[in-house]
Parts: sequence; structure tokens; C-alpha cells
Amino acid sequence: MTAAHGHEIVTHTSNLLRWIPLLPLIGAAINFLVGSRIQRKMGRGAVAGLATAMPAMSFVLVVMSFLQLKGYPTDERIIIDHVWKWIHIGTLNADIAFQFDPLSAVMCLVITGIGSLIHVYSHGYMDDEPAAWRFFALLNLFMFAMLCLVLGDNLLMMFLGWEGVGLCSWGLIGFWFSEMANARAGNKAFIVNRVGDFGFTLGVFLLFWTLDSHGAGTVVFRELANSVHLIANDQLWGTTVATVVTLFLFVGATGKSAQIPLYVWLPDAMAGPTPVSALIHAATMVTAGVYMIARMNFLFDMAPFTGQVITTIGALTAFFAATIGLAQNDIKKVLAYSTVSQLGYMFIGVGVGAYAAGVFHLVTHAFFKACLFLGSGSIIHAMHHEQDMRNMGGLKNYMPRTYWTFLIATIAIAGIPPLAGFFSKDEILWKAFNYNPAIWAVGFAAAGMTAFYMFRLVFMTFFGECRADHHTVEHLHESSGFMTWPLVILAVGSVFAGFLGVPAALGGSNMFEQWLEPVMAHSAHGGGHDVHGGHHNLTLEYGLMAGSVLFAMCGIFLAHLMYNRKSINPDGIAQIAGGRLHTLIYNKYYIDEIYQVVWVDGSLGLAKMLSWFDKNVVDGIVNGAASVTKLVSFINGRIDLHVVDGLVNKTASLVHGVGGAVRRIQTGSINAYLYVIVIVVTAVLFARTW
Amino acid sequence: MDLGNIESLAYSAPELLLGVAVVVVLMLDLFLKRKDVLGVITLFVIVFATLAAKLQGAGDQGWLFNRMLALDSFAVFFKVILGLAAFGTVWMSLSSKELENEHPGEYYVLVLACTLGMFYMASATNMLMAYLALEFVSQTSYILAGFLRGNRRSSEAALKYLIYGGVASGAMVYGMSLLFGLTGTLDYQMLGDQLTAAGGNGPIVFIATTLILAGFGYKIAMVPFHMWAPDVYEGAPLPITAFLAVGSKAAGMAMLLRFFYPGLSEFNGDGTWTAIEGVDWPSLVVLASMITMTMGNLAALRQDNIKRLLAYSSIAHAGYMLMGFVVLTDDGLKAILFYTVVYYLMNLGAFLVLLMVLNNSGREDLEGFRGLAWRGGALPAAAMAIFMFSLAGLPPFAGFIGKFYLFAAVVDKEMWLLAIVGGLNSVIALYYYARIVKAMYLENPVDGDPIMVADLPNSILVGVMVAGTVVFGVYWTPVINFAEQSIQFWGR
Amino acid sequence: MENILTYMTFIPLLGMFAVLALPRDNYNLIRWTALGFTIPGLIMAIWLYANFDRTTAGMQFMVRYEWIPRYNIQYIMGIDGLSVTMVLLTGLLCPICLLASFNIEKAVKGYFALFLLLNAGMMGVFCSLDFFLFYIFWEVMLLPMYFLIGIWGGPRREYAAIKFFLYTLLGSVLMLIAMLALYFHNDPHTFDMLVLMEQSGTYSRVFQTWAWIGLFIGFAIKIPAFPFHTWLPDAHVEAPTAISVILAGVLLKMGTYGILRLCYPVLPLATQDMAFWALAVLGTWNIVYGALCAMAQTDMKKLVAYSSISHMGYVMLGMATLTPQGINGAILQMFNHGTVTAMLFLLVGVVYDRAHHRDINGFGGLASVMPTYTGIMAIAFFAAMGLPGLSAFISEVLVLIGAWQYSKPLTIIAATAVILTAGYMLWMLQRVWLGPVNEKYADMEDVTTRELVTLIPLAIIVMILGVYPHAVLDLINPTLLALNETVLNATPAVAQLVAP
Amino acid sequence: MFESVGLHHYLVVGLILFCFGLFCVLTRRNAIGVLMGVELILNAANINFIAFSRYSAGSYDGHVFSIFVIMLAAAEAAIGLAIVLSIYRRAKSIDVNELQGLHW
Repeated sequence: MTAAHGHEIVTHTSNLLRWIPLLPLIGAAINFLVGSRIQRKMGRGAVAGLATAMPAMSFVLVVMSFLQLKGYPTDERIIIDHVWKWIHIGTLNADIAFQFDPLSAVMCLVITGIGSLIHVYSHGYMDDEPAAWRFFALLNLFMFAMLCLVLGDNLLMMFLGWEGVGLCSWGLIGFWFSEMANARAGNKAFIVNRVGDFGFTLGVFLLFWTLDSHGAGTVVFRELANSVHLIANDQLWGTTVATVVTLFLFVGATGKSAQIPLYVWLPDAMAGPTPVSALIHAATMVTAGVYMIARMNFLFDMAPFTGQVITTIGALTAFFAATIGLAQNDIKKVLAYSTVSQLGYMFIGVGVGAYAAGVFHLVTHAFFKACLFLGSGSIIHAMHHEQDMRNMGGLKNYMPRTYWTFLIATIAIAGIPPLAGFFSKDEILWKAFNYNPAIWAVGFAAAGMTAFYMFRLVFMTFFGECRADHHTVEHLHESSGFMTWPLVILAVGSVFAGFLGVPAALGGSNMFEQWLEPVMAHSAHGGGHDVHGGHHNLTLEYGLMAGSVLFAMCGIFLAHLMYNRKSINPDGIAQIAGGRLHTLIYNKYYIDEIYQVVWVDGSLGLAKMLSWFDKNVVDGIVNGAASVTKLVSFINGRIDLHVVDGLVNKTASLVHGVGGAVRRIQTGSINAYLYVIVIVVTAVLFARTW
Repeated sequence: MDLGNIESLAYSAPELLLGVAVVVVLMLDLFLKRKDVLGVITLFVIVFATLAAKLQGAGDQGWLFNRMLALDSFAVFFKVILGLAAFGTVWMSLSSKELENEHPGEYYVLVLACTLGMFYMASATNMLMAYLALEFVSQTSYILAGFLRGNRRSSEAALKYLIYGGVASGAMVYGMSLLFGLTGTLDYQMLGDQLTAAGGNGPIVFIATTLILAGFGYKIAMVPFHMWAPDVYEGAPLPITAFLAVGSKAAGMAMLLRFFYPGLSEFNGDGTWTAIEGVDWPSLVVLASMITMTMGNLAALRQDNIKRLLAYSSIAHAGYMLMGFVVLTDDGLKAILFYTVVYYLMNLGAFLVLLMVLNNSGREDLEGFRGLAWRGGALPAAAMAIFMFSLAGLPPFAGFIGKFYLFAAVVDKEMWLLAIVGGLNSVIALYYYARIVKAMYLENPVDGDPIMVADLPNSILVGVMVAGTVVFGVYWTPVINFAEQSIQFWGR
Repeated sequence: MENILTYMTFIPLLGMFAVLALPRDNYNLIRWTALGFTIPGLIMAIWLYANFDRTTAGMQFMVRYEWIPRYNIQYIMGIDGLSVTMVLLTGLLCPICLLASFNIEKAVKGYFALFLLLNAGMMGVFCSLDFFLFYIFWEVMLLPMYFLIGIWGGPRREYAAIKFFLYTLLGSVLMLIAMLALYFHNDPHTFDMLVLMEQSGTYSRVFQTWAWIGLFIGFAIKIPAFPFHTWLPDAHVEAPTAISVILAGVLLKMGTYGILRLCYPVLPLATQDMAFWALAVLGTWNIVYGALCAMAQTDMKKLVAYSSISHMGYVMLGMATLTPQGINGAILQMFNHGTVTAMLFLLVGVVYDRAHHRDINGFGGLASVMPTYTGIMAIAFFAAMGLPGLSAFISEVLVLIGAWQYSKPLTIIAATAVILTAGYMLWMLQRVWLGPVNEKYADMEDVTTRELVTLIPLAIIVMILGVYPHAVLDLINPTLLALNETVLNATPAVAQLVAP
Repeated sequence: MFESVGLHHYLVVGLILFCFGLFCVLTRRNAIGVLMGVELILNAANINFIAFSRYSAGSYDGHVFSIFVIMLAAAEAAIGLAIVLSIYRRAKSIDVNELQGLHW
């Protein structure tokens, strides 16, 4: 009950905070403006060095701030850095201001920490990239935007970062833009995200105005937390305003965090360089939705219905993405679907009100998924940009360090104790079970599948014979230190991050949850379960843990049988149900195709229609009678550009026509002229004298 | 002041000057070998006559020739305009290639005579005098229109003009006879008094008014009495076309105003007028005004012959001027007078440029203007563009101010329909004016289009017209003051 | 500096005469002279920005002279928060566009003379406070615009020029009638906008409505609001680059400016009645319709032109809301659209100068060929998309926030445009700049210094206003809040209070 | 009987003459014929003037007017004939319906 219900919040200020996002921005600016020159004159290393130094320095600042924060009493753990006024209009006040509280601290640590590592890694990965300056500039810009997102002290600042990361994601997905597919993937990501942003902004508007009607219009988080109770009784569209707002916000989250129905961009986003996939599309950006919900937890707590929606969507996504992951052959696609699936878990967490658990999974996931992606990047790099697992195999001999780190991360994601994934995932599943066993069941199933397809990946990649061509095999070697050391660090993280949040049931004190305590509101449907379930049903909790571990083991074993020992033929399983199921899954349920037809082609068709309408009907009506002709000619399907152009060509219109007709009155015959006089005058006289 | 015949001569300096000049020029024609001297003499005579007319404005006001004519500021205003129109015509005639070998002596005599008639039209206050003046102008105009004797089109124009004019004036005279019968007088003012006194005027007055309107309307080319105009304008020699479009129309307008305002309306003393009871000519003319401008503009839309286009445009402008006529206010009158001035400037200017093009290339159609700006005619083209935009009523040219006053008068009376019709017409009009601009600027010359060589005298006059059009578009106080002083009808 | 606005307006006019007096064949002399006559405008705009009193809603830098005293026509100039932004924009864009016109080779003297006349006309519209004067300037702009499109435009320039001309004139004629009605409605008759505003309480609702409609159609054509917009794509496509910039950057703003300057304070009752349908609904429709039409275009300029229609819809929607956020957003959007679209047109012009066509599908991979250009282009595109951190975001979000309070359904519809805008912008970007390099244009030259000089200032403004919008908001806010109050507090005239 | 011939009779005659004149100008194709129609119209007015002058006005204004009308009609006829003659020289026809060189 700390931050909620309006008592004075004690805050601290620090001008240091602004430098956390600003440093990467400076790096980005330098690289954008003069990066190409630096690269030409001083080599790629200078560019990369600069770019890496910036987030690294930010990391140091984050750590310093973290320590500062830790030094304060729990209910004073907010540091504010107000830079300047941004938008002050009417009651709307949004500033360029940063807020560092436990939640931001966690996020910042992850972002700058893992981000710095990935910068280092990128130096190795992008060793033959001529436009490295652009890559690093974008990467730095991304760091800036992401830090704005998590540090922003109000919704609009968050939105600044929210969109900013989208922009960088677009730029980095399409980094190799001369490949049209990459450019297209970038656009897809951006536009799908925009759909989410659409919802997000509307949610912000509604929240702001509802509060404003109570005289407390604000978009600043800490003020929101204080005054959000005011809107508890407001109704809109047959439900509470809080529900509507949160649903809108959740639409935003589904876009950014790739949940059903807006997940489609993430697999395509793998078109970007692999470090990008690791940083943006696994560790940080895609978790923004989770962060946002955690940040707005006080509001989501007021909307149990939204909680149900989030939980359901999260569970479905977790399951659904996992099934797709089962059948993918592209190493990055597998990881991508796995990310989608893991994000689903996080949403289950925040949906059931276990925000800390969701964020905890976010953190652990950041470690092992970054590690996995970077590992896969290491492989891809070594394989000369080969991504199809069917052409890999036996790599553990060639790339031992990559193999071991990858394996650790895989175990972590599979949820095998005592690695990180186990703690965070089970925490969520436990909370979900208390919330609704059905959700737990879905998550449980997905967890098993995760273990299966992740090990399928490992077996197909690192075990057995290498199926690559000789040329590739000859050049196979372990990646450079720039790439492998980050892997090692991340692997270590994957092992130990989980210990931050060892649940009470396992004798821990869940430091993580305690740390986030000041940020999180505790209402009936959130932490309440924890209290009830946690202490009364230890047996059940142990049972569930054991069950999920066992189930994961089964998945691993099955993968071993199918892809390592080959004692079960995968093709045979694929043929279940006539192969249709496999085809369906393999083709990702055809969602992309459906979206293409419904949304892309739909809006494009509408656009063409309106454009035609504009060119012919609107213009035509203005131009006069010509439009009718054009409409008819269109209906007849004989729309000829030349005809249309000819018709539009000048006011070949009513007026013009009438002009011609009027002119014809002047026949040249004097008799006719006289007739006109006589007739008109007679008519007037008759009309008047009668 | 009500003067008899002999005393009146002292106040007839302009008319006497013109009358004497008619005789003198005719005589000189017999002796002089160099005929262009005649033109110059005519020019000077007209200048002096105009100055004399202007000077009258400062002097006394009153009836002349036993109430046949009025000497008032209104007459002076129109005499000045008419003098200027004649001046422009003669100036143009001097360099016109059409008229080169066409009996200049007679020509200038006729122009002088026509001008004299117009002066009388401006001041006639008696139906008889009005008829005489009108016929004087008409009959000289018939000859002038047909002055190119070798030219069939010119003769055709003359004959059409004559027949049309004859019928129109015949109808007018018939109408006058009816009014005379009803009131027993030919004097405008007495006529009005009689009709007012009689009250509840029946259909006969209306019929008479309508028939008289035919005679006046034909002079100003008001629908449906406009049909001669395009043909005659096209067939007549260009300077005469200009004279008809500017002078004849102004004179007709003067006569129209004098008949309907002091004659058939009562002045209310607060700047408004009331039409006499039972004769609802204002609503008749409202209709005529709207139709006139619309017909004129629509017919001009696809016109390729510039002379003819300007003819239609002048019809449309008559419609605009009638907007000021129907509102029955001093503001409306002022607007008409103001418009007459700017109409003179821009229309005569346009005819001048057309004359230069005609002299240069022998063409008077749109193609004669093709790429004019790009083949040496940058200045004439610029001038023409200014005249066209001014005619279309765009600021910062005088034409806009003229329209502005007309619209103001109409809006003040809250005659919204008329205002909107007038407004839409300005838009339509812009289209065909812009066609000329387009031809000059937006199209490129074709091989064979001659290099434009502008002659100095015409260029000078064009320059003056441009200056007037632009200056009065920005600062028009002198003109509006002149117009304001000039709406004093003697006797009302 | 009392007469600063007069100087700003008439120095370009002097420049016109100066240019006309120059020898015809010395192109460089003409160009630099013309540029020289627009620079004072820029300098004075900066001076104005620095010295503008940000605390008052009233008129500043006012001058008042008699012009035609007999008819109470005056020469009144002055600016408030509403017009100052537009004056700044004009002062900024004119030198930029002039510089962008240096590649004009045809009838150079005429071009620059007309351009300066246009400059004077635009400045005059934003500065004048006498309706008559306003109208004169409003129309004066038409002439140079007609020629600039008609002579120096693309293949269908004649059509586009006359279309633009006729459309605008149609609007102005109705405006003229409404103006005269207002003139006669006051006693003594006056065109003084300030007096018209003061007297607004005496106008009946019916009168206001009709006058409003008359004025609105005139302004709507300029905005251009559906269905009066069809001149815009044509005019833009055919106009030379710099003229497109002026057209989109300044001329379109005159429509919304006029509504705020005249319809709002002078006819507040009618504004209350009409704002929903005529501004909010139409504006929303503009937003979505423009965006969808843009999506279907294959000509870059046409796409940008339709995007202008879409973006101007925000202005309409914003000002209709009569909330502080909405109306501030609207004005800010006017300014931002001015800079962003100016950049877009300049950028399209750069490509057009090199490739001599603008077919979106006829390029590809320009990003590899012209990296600097692409960088600047990205700023403009993302600004147009309303990306936070760039200027247009602030205005769009303010408009939408304001609109939400006003009408939720409209806001939801309008907000879908964020998706559509991203759609057509990115799609164009993809087809033109991304993908494999089109061999035809593989050795296209990157932006030249001159082009950079035109683009960079705009880019900087776009970025600065994204993070510090108060640079503009502080100027406009007091005026707009007062304007809001005027409209919201307007009550029917006394006559209507008599009713039981 | 003669006493019963009054103003109205003259007016009726005038009106009939006027209508004949109009009919004539409208239907004649010969230019001379058209001119004669114009004369008829003018004479209709003359009759009116004289009649009004005699019966109602009580002044000679009407007489004066009609004399002037006669004079001007003569002048007009002279000019008209001259023009017709000049046209005949060119076109060998005085059919007004063939005079359509100027139109539209």
C-alpha cells in the first residue's frame, strides 16, 4: 500500500539521471553525423568503440543510481531528474523528465548491461560491414529510446521511447535494406506496432481526460498512482473507465510485445542482424509491453476484466507460438517464436497481478534469450549467414564455447532448476494456477513444448554430422572473443539470475519481489493470491514445480529421441493427421497470409478505391457533368486513363458545355435576334400585366 | 437655373467645340493632302472638348435649352468619360492598319459627331432630346461600324446594327409615345411627378417602361437586347469596337440612369430611392442583370476571337453595372460611376493591346496572342494580363475595386441572390480572361508567329491605362470622390 | 521597429521591382538579388520571435493608418500569437524556397519577381488586421501563384494553374460577400477585424451562420478540406519544387488561419454550431481520406500532396475541439506541417531534379546511392509520421488529446491515421529508397550544398520542436486560450434572450 | 359618325401598325423589307404622338416629336440603303438570312 492512495511521495533529484539516456544519444548523433567519416579514416573499431563506450558509461551511471536508490528507505526510492518542460498546455503537463525507481532500475540494469554486452558482441559480428557506423548509430539510438521508455516519468515520455524503439527496430530490421524482404520486414514491424500505438495513445487520452474531469488530469506516473483511485467509479461504454483504459493500453502492449493478434511482425523481424534480434527482439524492446503494464500496475489492478484478457491472451500466445516453434527450421525463427511464447508467460504474470513475477521473468529471459540469440548469431556468422538448421549439425566440435553457453541458456529456458528460467517461469505458473488452473495448464503445456523445441534446436545444430557444404565446413571456427565473451557473461547470468527471486517456498526471500515492492500496488486480485496460496499450499506448489520440471525433461528426452538418436522419425510425427497439422503449424497457421489479405490488401484496396473516387468522382463533380460519364465508364469496366484524363482535362464540364450552348444562341441571323427581343419582351409583359 | 436657347449656348462649350470641329474637319478634308493631320486635329478637339466639359463641373448647374438638357455634375462626369473614350478611339485610329486607306476625313468627322451625340445623351432630360441624341449616336455608329467598305463583315455588322437599332429605338419611341399620352409631357421630371401623382399606375406604364428599356438596354447591350453586340463588335473596325464598348455603353448607361433615377424614382433624401408605384422596373432589371452577366460570361467561355470575346465580356460587364442600378441607392449609383471609370481604363487598355497585336500580326484571335510574352511582347503581354485580371475583378487592380463597390451596394441591400450570382460569374469570367493570359504566357510561340513590335504611341497610352488600372486599384480615393460628387442630378 | 510588419511585407515587393530592373540575362545577379530581398524578412522574423511578448493575448506591433477614410478602409497590421507563427513560417520558408529555386533556368527574371510578389502577398495576409487589406493580399497571392505554376510547372501545368486559380477565386468571392455583409452589419461600417471581433455579440445567430458559411467555403478551399481539395494534388504535381513548398508550407495554412482569425472570434455563435460538422467531422474525414488516397499514389509529389490533406485535417479537428490542447495543437500543427511538408517537397524535388520523374515505382535503393540525402529524408518522413521526438508528434498528439475530450468516435477514427500514415510513408520509403539499387540511378549525385542549406534548417527546427515545442507553444498559447474563451462564452445576442 | 372617331381608334391603328412593323421585320428576308418594317414601327409611334397631342396632352410636343421621328427615319433609311447597297455590291444579295458571316 505504499505508493497508492495519495500521501506525499518523497522523491530525490539527481541531474545524473539524464545522462543515462543522453550518452547513447550522443553516441548515436556522432555516428550518424560523422560516423562514416570516422569509419573511413579510423576504421570500424573507432565507431564500434565509441558506440560501445556510451552504453557502458550509462551502465555505470545506472549502477551508481541503483546504489543511490538502494540507500534510501523503501518508500522514498524515487529519483527524479527534471530536464525541461515539454508540453504544458491546459491541464496537460508532460515534461522531459526522468524517474528512477526500483522498476526502472531493474530495467535499466538489464538494458544497459545486456545492451553493452551486445554492443561488444556486435563489434565482432559486424566485422565485415561497410556501414557499421549506421548500425552502431542505430543501436545507440535504440539504447537511448529504450532508456527513455523505462526512465520517462510520464506516459508521453514513455511513448517517446516506445515509438523511438520502434523506429530503431525498423531501421535495424531493415539494416540490410538492399534486400527488399528486409525492408519489408522492417515496415511490417513498424506498421503492426503502430496498430498497438493507436490503442496505447487512446488509452492515454482516456485516462488523462477521466482524471481531468476529477480535477487531477496528469500523465505523470507517480501522480497517476496517487490519484488513479479517483476514477474508480467512472463508467464508459458499459464498463469501468479503468477497464477501457487498460484494454487500450494492452492493445499497445500486444503490438510492442508481439502478443496475439499483433505478434506477426516479430518472426519477420529476424531479418535484422542477429545482435539486433538479441537486443531488441528478445531482451529489451519486446518486453516494453510487460514493463508498461508493470509500470501502470495500479491501474491494471483496478480492472480485473483486463487482467483476464491479458492472462488469456498471454496464455494463448505462449501456447500458440510454442506450437509454431515446434516445426520451424530457421534457427532464428525458432528463437523468435520462443520469444513470443516467453512473452506470453510474462503477460500471464502481469495479467494475474503478479507483476513482480512478470518482470522477473523478463529479466531472466533477457539473459538466456540474449544468450541464445547471440549464440545463434555466432553460429550464423560462422556458417556464412546460413540460418536453416537442416544444414547445420555437429557444431559443438567446431564452436565449443558457443555450444556450452548455448546449452546453458537452453536449459535455462527449458526451466530446469536451478537455472534462471526455472525460478521465473514457475513463479508465474504458480501464480497462474492460483488465478485459474486452466491458464496454468496451457502454460504448463507450452513449457513442455518449449523444452522440446529448444532441445530440438540444440540437437539439430550442435549434434550429429555437419550437413553444411564443404566450403562452409572448412571455414568453420569458433567466433572471436568479442562475440564469445558476451556469451559467457550472459550464460553466467542465465545460471544465476534466477537466484534473485527464489520464492519463499524454496527457502528464498524473493529479493526481487521485495525490491519492486514500492512500485507495485497490492490489491485484492494481485498480491492477494500470493499471501493465500504461498503459505497454505506449499505441497501443491512443490508438486507443480516438480511436475513442470518433469514435463520439461520429457520434452527434452523426446527431442533427444527424435533429433539426436533419431529413434523416432520426425517425419512420421509430422504425418499425424495427414500432415495437415504439420503443414498448418509449419506455415504459422497462415496468419500472415490472412493478415495480408484482410488488412494490407484491404486497406490498399480501400485506398485505391478512394483515390479513384477522388480523382474521378469528387474532382468530376466539381468539374461538372463529366463525372457521370466517368462513373458509367468505370462501372462498365472501360475505364481508360486517356478517356478519364481527357474528360478531366479542363473544365470540359457543365459550365463549359453551357457556355458553348449559350454561344450558339448567337446564330448570326438578324431575324433570330429580333425574335429574341420580341419573345422575351412579350413574355415579360404577359407575366407582369397578368 | 433654367435657361432658354440663347443663354444656354454659353454653357455649351464642349458641344459647340465638337459641332464646329465637325464642320471644320469636313472642310479641311477637302484641302489637306496629309490626312493624318485630320486625326491629330480631331484628337486635340476632343481633348479640348473634354477639358471644357470638365471645367463645367466647377460652374453652375441647371437646365439648358428650356429643360431639354441638364447641366449637372452627372452630365459632366459622363462627358469626361465619353471624351476620354473618344480620345482613345482616335488615338487608336491613328495607327490602325485597318483604317489606313478608308477616307480619314469622313471617319474623324463621324467620330466627332458621334461623340457630340453621346455628350447629349449624357445630359438629355427630355424624351425627345434623348431620342434625338440616341439616334444621332446610333446612326453615326452604323456608318462607323460599316466603315470598312471593302470588308463584307464590316458591312454585315453595320446592317445588323442598323436593323437591330432601328427596331429597338422604334420600340422605345412607341413606349415614349405611350408615356407621353399618359402624362402629356416629355420632360423626365414632370413625367415622374405626373406618374407619382397619378398613383396606382396600370399596365400601360409598365409596357411603356419596358419598351423604353429596350431602347436603352440595346445601347448598353443588356440581355435580351444584346444580340447585336457580338456581331457588330466583331465586324466593326477595332477602334470603333472600342468606342462602342466603352463610349456607347457609358452614354447609354448615363441615359438609362437619368431616365430611371430622377425620372421614374423618388429620392428619399437619405441616399436611397424608391421606384414609382406600380412600375416594378427594379426587379425586372435584377433579373436582366443576372441573366446579362451570366449569358455574357458563358458565351465568352469558348470564344477564340478576342474582339468577340471582349464583346461578350462587355455584355457581362453591363450586367455587373446593372447590379448598381437595381439597388436604388446612391451607393449603387456611385458604384456604377466608379465602375465606368475603371471599365474605361481596363477595357480600352485591352482593346489597345489587341490593336497592337492586330497591327503586328493581322490576327485578332487567341492564336494571335500565342506566346506573346516570349516573342518580344513582354510588356504588351504584361499589360494585357493586368487588364484581363482587372476585368476579372482581381485585386490589386482597379477592376476589383469597381466590383467591390458594386457588390457592396448589393450586399448592403441584402440582395443575396444577386450577389452570389455576380460572384459566381466573376469566377466563370476569370476562366476566359485567363485563357488569354494562358495563351500569352503559358503557351510557347509557334514557328511563324511574328516577333511582336510595339509601336510607341499605343504603348504610351497602354502605359497610361496600366498605371490607372494599378494605381486606382490601390488608391482610388480621387476616383470615388469624383464619382460621389457626380451623382447630383439637377432638379432632384 | 514599429513598422516591422510593414517592412516585412513590402521589402519583397521592393525586391520585385528591383529584380524587374535588372538585366534579363544575368541570372546570378537576379538570383542573389532576389535572395537578398527575402533575407531581411527572415532576420525580422527572428527579431520578432525574440521580441514577441509571450504573456499577452492581444495584438502586437500594431500599426494603423488611414487608407480610404471615406469608406473606413484602413491599413492595419499587427500580429498576435495566432499569426506570429505563420509570419515566422513565411519568413523562414521564403528564403529557403528562393534558394531552392536557383536551378530555374526559364525566364529567370520573371520567376524571381513573381516569387517576391508572392512573398509579399503571403506576409500581408498574415499581418493584416483590416479585412479589406486581408482580402487584397489574399487575392494578390493568386496572380503570382498562377504564373509560377503555369509557366514553370510540369506538363499539365496549364490545367493545374487554372484549376487552382478558379477554385481559389470561387472561395474568395464568397468570402467577399461575407466580408461585405460584416462590413454593413456594423455601424459605423468597418473592416477593422478588431472592431468586428468586439461587435461579435451583436450579430444574430442566423446572420452569423450564413456569414460563417461564406467565409468557411473560401477558407476550406485553401485548406483544402474535402470536397474542395481536388485542386491540390494537381497544383502540387505540376508546380516547381519551391512553389510546391510554398503552396503546402504557407498557402494551405491560410485557410485554417483565416478560420481562426475571422470565423472564430467574429462569428463565435456560428462557430459553436458549425464546428462539429464543418470542422471536426470534415477534418477527421480529411485525415483518413487523405491518408488512404496517399496510399494509392504512385507519384511522389501526389503522395505528399495527399498527405498534406491528411495532415491539414488534424488542424481542422484540433481547432474544432475548442480545448486548449486541441487548438494549440492545431496551430502547432500548422507550423509543423509547414516545415515538415516543406522538407518533403524539397526532398522530392532533389530526386526529381536528377531523375526527371517522380514515379515511386521507378526508383529503388536510393539509400545506398545517396546516404546523406536519405538521412535527412528519414527525418522528414518520420516527422510526417508523427514520431515522438520530432515536431509533428507534439501537434498531432495535442490535437488528438483535445479531440478525445470533444468526441471520442472522431478521435478513434482520426487516430487510425497514425497507422495509415506509417503505411503509406514507409511503403513509399521502401519502394524508393530501400531494396536493390536501380541501376539507372546508381550514380546519382548526393545532395549538393545548396540543397543541404535549404534542408538542414528545417530539419533542425523539426527536431528542436519535437523536444521543445514550447518554443512555439509559448508564443501561441495566450492568444489561443483567449480565442477559445471567446467562442465558448459567446451567448446569443440580446434579441434571443427575450424569448420566454 | 365622325365624332365617334376618338383617341382609342388612333391608338388601335397605331398598335396595329406597330404589330405589322414587328411582323415585317421578323419575317422579311429582304433587307429593304426589313427596313420598311422599321419605318412602320416608327410611324406607329408617330400616330400615337399626334393622337395624344391632339386629344390629351394639349401641347405640340407630340407633333414636334413626330416630325423629328420622320426626319430621323428618313436619315436612317438613307444610311440603311447605303449599307444595303454596299452589301449588294459585294454579295449580290440582300437577303438578311444570308448575312450570317458573323456569328457565335
